[in-house]
Amino acid sequence: MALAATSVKKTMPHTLFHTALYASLALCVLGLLWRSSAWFRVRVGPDARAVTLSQRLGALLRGTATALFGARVLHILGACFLDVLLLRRLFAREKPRWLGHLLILAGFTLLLLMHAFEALVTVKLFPGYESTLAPYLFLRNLFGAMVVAGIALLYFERWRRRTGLVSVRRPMAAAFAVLLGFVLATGYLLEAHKIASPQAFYRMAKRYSGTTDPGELMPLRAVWASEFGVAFDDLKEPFASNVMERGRQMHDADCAGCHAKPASAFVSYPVSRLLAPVTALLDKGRADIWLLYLHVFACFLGLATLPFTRFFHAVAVPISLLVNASAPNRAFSAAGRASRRALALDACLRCGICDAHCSVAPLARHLGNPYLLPSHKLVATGALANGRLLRSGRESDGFRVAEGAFLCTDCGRCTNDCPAGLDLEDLWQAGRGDLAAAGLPAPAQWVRALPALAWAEALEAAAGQHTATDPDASCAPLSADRRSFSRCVQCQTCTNVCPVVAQSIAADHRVDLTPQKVMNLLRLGLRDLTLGSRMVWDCATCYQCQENCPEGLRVTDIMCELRALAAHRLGAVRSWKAPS
Amino acid sequence: MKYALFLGCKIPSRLPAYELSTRAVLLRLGVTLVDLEFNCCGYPARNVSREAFVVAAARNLAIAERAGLDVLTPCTCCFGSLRHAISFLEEDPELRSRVSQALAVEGIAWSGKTEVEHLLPVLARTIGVDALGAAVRAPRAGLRVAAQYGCHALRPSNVARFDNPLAPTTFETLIRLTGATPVDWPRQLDCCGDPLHESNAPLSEHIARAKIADAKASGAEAMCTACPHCHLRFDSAQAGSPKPSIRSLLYTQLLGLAMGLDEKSLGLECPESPIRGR
Amino acid sequence: MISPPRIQTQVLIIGGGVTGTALARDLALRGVDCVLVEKDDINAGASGRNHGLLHSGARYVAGDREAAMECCAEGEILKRVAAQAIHDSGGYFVAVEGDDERYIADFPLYCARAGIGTRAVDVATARALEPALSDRAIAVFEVADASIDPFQLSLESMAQARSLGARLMRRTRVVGLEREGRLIRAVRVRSMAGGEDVRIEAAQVVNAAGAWAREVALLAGAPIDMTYSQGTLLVTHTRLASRVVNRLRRPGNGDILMPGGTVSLVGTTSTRVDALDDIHPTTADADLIVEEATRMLPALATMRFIRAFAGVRPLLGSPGAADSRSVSRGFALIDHEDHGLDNLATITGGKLTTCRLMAERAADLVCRRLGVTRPCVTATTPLPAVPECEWTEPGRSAREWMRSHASDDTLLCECEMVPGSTVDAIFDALRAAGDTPTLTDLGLRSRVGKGPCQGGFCAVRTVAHLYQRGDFHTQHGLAEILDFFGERWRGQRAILWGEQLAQAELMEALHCGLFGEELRGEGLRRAGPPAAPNADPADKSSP
Amino acid sequence: MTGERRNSFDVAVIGAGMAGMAAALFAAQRGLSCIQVGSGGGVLFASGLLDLLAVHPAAEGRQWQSPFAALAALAREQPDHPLARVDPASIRTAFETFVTALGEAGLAYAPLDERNRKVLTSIGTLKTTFGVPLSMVAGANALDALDAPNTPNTPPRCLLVDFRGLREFSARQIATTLADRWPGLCHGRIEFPGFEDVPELYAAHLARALETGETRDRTIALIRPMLGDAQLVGLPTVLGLGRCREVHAAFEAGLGVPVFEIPTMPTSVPGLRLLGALETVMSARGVRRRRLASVRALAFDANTGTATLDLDGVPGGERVSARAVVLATGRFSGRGLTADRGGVRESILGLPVHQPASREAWHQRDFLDPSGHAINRAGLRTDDAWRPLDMSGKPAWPRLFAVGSILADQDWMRSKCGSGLAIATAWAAMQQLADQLHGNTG
Repeated sequence: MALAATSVKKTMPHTLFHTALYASLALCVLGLLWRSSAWFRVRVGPDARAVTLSQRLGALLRGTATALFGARVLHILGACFLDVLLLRRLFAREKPRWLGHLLILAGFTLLLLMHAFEALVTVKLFPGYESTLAPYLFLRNLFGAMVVAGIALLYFERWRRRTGLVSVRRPMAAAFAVLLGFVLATGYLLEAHKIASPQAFYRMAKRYSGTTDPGELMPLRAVWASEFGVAFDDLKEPFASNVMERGRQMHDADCAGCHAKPASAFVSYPVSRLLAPVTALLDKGRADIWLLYLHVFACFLGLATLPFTRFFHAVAVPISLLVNASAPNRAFSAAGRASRRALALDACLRCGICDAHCSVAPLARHLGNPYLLPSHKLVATGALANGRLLRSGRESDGFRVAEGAFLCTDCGRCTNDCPAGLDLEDLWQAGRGDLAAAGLPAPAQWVRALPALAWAEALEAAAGQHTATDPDASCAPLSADRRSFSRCVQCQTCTNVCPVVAQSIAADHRVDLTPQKVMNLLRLGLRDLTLGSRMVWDCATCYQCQENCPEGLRVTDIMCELRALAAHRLGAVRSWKAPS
Repeated sequence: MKYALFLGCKIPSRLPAYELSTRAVLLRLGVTLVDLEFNCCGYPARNVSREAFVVAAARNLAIAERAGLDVLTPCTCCFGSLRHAISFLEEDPELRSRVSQALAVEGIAWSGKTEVEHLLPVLARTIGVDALGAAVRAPRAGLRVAAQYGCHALRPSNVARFDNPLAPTTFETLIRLTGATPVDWPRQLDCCGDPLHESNAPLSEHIARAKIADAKASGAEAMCTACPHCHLRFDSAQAGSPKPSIRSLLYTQLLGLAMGLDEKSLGLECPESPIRGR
Repeated sequence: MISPPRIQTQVLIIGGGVTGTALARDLALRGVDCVLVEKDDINAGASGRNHGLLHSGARYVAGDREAAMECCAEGEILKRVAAQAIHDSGGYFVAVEGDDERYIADFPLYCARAGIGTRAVDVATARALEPALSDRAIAVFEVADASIDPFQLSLESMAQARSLGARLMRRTRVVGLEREGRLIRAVRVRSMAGGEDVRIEAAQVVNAAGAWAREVALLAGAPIDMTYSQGTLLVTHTRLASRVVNRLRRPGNGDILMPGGTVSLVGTTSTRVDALDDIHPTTADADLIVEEATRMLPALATMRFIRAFAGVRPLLGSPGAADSRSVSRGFALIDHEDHGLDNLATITGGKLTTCRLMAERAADLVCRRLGVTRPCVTATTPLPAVPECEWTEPGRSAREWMRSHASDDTLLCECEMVPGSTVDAIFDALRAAGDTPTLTDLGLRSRVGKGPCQGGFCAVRTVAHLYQRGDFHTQHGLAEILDFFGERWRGQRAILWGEQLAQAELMEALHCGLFGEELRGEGLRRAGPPAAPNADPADKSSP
Repeated sequence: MTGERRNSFDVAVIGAGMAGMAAALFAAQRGLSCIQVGSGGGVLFASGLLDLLAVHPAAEGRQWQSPFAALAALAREQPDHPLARVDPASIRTAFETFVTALGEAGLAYAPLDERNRKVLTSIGTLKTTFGVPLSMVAGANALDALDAPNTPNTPPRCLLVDFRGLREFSARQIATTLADRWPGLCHGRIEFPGFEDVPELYAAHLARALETGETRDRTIALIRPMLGDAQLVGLPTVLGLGRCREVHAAFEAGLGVPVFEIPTMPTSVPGLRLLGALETVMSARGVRRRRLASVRALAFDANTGTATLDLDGVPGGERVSARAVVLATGRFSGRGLTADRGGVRESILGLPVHQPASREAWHQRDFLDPSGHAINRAGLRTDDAWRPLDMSGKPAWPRLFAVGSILADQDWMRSKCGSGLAIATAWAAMQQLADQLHGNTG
């Protein structure tokens, strides 16, 4: 019964404690194994599909070996200290968030060591340690407070830096925060109750001074009432000085060895004062016991569920950071990259820093498509990789994910800003590969799956469905207005100056129309025939036609419009898999 | 002279040398560059929603406007997008009001005060050929380059207001200032093929190669570019091609060298490039 | 002396319009041998110069109930047997502010009495479905109007008739009737291509010459009371409405808008004319139509028009009748027996919608006279579709082109997207029938030259293509261009303002300014008829 | 460099057709600062041939060997014809200046002499014209030889070559159409190298392709076997765009016989060449271009003696001022004149337009009526100084000039005098304009 605070020894049946402890421990370990195994199972990107599990494990071993015995070992140690412990990347970007994380990290770790593992750690390091002695009373409260402050700060930051962008929903994160809060709360309450509890006093008195007779203990009680905050309901201050004097002698004889004044427990002590009125009640209900149970089992629960909550990033992020440090980016093999991508899916904190700085964030906001934002894109990429996205069968999701993936400009800001140091650009590239393989390639590609006429007929078949949302007026004002092409005199200058038509001389990249024919189809009222045409999608927007049109037609602007219109209308009529 | 520098997405991630050399050259010429948190110029959204495109572009303009600065961009594509957004906003009051609402969410607004300038005209006109000429210390005599304007710098001319789109001279003038010689090449005003790369890669390659071959046949030793898209397209089109390729050289690098700036500060790593001139 | 060449047949039909061709088909289906002579080409007259409206009959309910009921019945029949030539668009009758309230109120009653189905549509719904409708519309009724392609109808009728043995003589005019007692012994005809006259000896002669029926009858010394009413239509640059839109009032000027596939046709006018040569739309007609129709469809005020055309309605009745609109649009079958003739019949008047019925009645008479007992089957026998007769349908060519085309096929007419293969098909079909095809024939059988350029560009490409095929030699092709333009131009004069005037100016700059086609002296003289394709000695192409 | 934010000029030329370009060029030649508004689209419809005056009187369709003789006749019989109002010496100088400028911009013309030339057209007619591009002149020379009196020569053997897929050009058509006029014409068809799989060819794309040596050599190699005893070769206008001279020379060297181009149906290569050359001229002469802009409003201030132009089509709009304005907006396709059902009006200022009484009188019944359509003679009437007249018959503004096809009392399409009209009137008006400005400046 090495692990566990002394107080537990006194109150909890060993077997129960142990079974619970080992069960949750086992769950935790299994969970960790399962989660981390995903780093070798999950495949993001076409190249990842090419590598086998053994290759990836091999890459892991090789990587570790070179890391440990290679030249970069110092580099890695540095990363260990600066990146992992001091959260350097976060410090460089957002100081308040960094502080929040640091508080939680430090507070939690110290509580774990000093309090949870006291018998294992503290007692060994500090002979004569007693949880009820100064400064431990104070420190325990302090560490707890750090964690609470950290959480509060993070939530405050999130609120303060809200960007108007939807952020990824993270139910487990909240659940875990609640659990953590619960552990701390029960801890504080337990402590507070014990401070104020007469029953606790009597039990101690019985054990150490052998008597429980109130009269006999009167002086000691007086001292504990006035200086240790025990809430005796039968005593009233002030006490006579001689009584106090006596009491102090008894205290020094029996108690002082283990008990410092609790006022240094700057959280629990005030709480105990608040509890005073109801202490008797709590005593009757043996609050000391059930609070302890709650506290301990909450800890176990946390332990058991840790791999499945967001707290898992506490494991994944350091590993990710160390992996980054272990080798320069380009040095990773295909297998290595594959594992790294899978790891990245777990290591994302959903902190939203990337979203805030994303170059296409305004587009995401205006198009109402969160999948343009890195954090959402990462979730979708994961979902696509393990098949959830398309199993969900929600076509619209498929589109929006694809739209997000292909509107990304690869500006690399997200990768630069990621506190976990994830190589997101690599992830996006891989994700696009997966989308294409899943039948969700870039619009310019899926349009090619059918000839222009087939698209037109698909549109006619779906006529009525799209008319409601047909954005012609706002998104295609030119092609919807005959005045913008009625001046065309069929002179074909647009085609003569078009580099695309001029160069599309090989069958493999032939365009099916010419700019002039597109304008003419508009005149013929056959606009739908143009939406899926190669000419419209292969227009290089070089503006030669528009610059040279003798009649001042805005040919290129119309081409752009037609693509936008096509993306909208063909997207609506097309099943989420590319037609074949 | 003070501008908000609009780098766009391509330069920082794919062509840092352009940022380096632009900053280095303009610093030497006494131009102050301010960095604001801009977003994508909006170009990719043109094929999805005209309005979203304009909103994205207008947000950048509004941010510059809030800082009371004109925008200077070395990216021809971004230049075109931002200018286009302005013309759309000006021709379509409905669009304008919808965009204003979208911007109001962030408490910013577009009123049209901010000018959008491309690097080349700023060098040629605002700073002026005299100032540039004076700054040139080490002319790259004998170097023959093919000036690649980039479509969106020139066309449509009413939107770009850059130069005569059929017979431009700005770039040639700037090249002569460095002592280098601009060659006359038939396909100069053609597209580089970059916008097609996603939709029709073979065609895009074909277009790029045709231009490169043309420039080479016209005696150019380097493609002189002022747009990351053209620049990278030329490089990638030549990557792995058997024929001896001609490298693409950013104008800012050429100018920087002529001004005697060191190659490192211009992001020029390979010293044996033909750009040293004779 | 040698007697002129003779042709013998049971029935000679004079006139290759919708009635004549329908009659030829009707007779052929009854096993009667017939010859059809046409002085110009299929549907060259009013049959090809109307709005192609398959009347529900509602237009005539008030003034001419009989005609209305005929239309109603025939419309339904044609929709069954000639579906391929019909686009069942449905139609609206629309009244706008200021129109006669009484007529609006009575209209449904009139229709009910004539047994014509109508349904009142509320104005808002109608404008949602037809946004071009004026916001001043006050009443809308839906009727079963449809659009029909008269060219396809006649070409396919004639094609079937020929497959059953009927003979067609195009560009052949009647120059004389040899009368003997109560009979016409023979009819002398003369081909425009030259050559000597031909005597056609027929047991029965049917005069289906439409507006020219009076002249033909006069050759037989049989006077007919006929008046001519010219109707003009305008063709818009882009299509304005998907349905037929009629003005809800007594028939008047500019009160019909027809869907013409990719364009709209708007008309008509009704002007009394006395001479039949040189029928052409006038600027006054155009103005009248635009001003009237704009009240129903305001967009017409700014619309670009690409063409106008005029046809002559043959109306039976005394020239005395004041307003030619008041004359019945019903048809008349004249047996000429009181003119002392037993084997001549004249079928005229009527309308496109009733052409089948007119043919049936005429055929019945002829068969009675011939003692043929086979009944008419055209009301039930579907009209077989013939591929090379379908290229007149607007927009069809574009879709076909997008569906698929041979890798070496090219578009000759860009406006209407007519490819070389179509031109080849039409020319080859005509040659197969022993004809010598011309550019104008092509224009009648396809959409070539019917787009905004009105032949300015496509004629040049088409002629180059045909020279290359060997269809044209020496200066013949250029002469063809001139004829083609001449024909197109007749439809241009009246609507040349705004953008179409700019287009016409461009065309003149090209064909006069550059090609100097008006200077026939230099290198460009009319040549004889085109020779058949042959080997070309000057051809140096390496095989 | 254009685009500079300068906004006051000596001359504003409205219109960028032949007349506008000529006016801007002549203004720049005279050292006047000049801004020019207009797309230049009109030039794209040009054939590259510079007519001066070929037919007079139009109704008789009489064609003239010497344009200057024709001008003299015109001056006698139609003194109010714009061309008749410019003295022949100036016309010659104007043409020389114009052609020289084009030559500097890479578009070379054959030396101008006193006579008109004949050239083949793509449909097989012969066109009488004055200024012939170098790349087309060999054909004209051959036709001269054909017509030359007292030469017992057999007509020169000439091979006409076309390309499969170039829809508007059939060598066979030209050969057979002109068979009796020019015996010895033969024709051949080849696949354009590199475009074997392309169904529809566009002349400009071929022209561009021929500017690269490889395609050029392969094409020449395909033609050589067809040569036979041909003494010259005719091709559609595909011999390069900006590099026309170089490509043409390469073909003549490669085939060893004179080679000439036959103008194809506009819009095509000749128009693109001409526009390219003219824009180069404008750039080189420092003429500010506003290609895609149009003049929304034009106002004159009598006190300052300057005109203010408000431009549309430029984001944010633009306002420029000029001391003199040249109206070269052309006719209906140039949109200098606007016609609706009611009549014709001048598009910018609503100046009075001399026109037929009614629309019915605008056009003849026959499209190709030799005497031409009355509407073609409609247009602006000016005083002797080329200043358009207002309602009162006085110049609308002291320094507003009108040049080119917008002028009344001419039918350039029938008289074949389009370029002549443009260049000559631009020159004459610019002379007046310069005098006016200098007169003002002292």
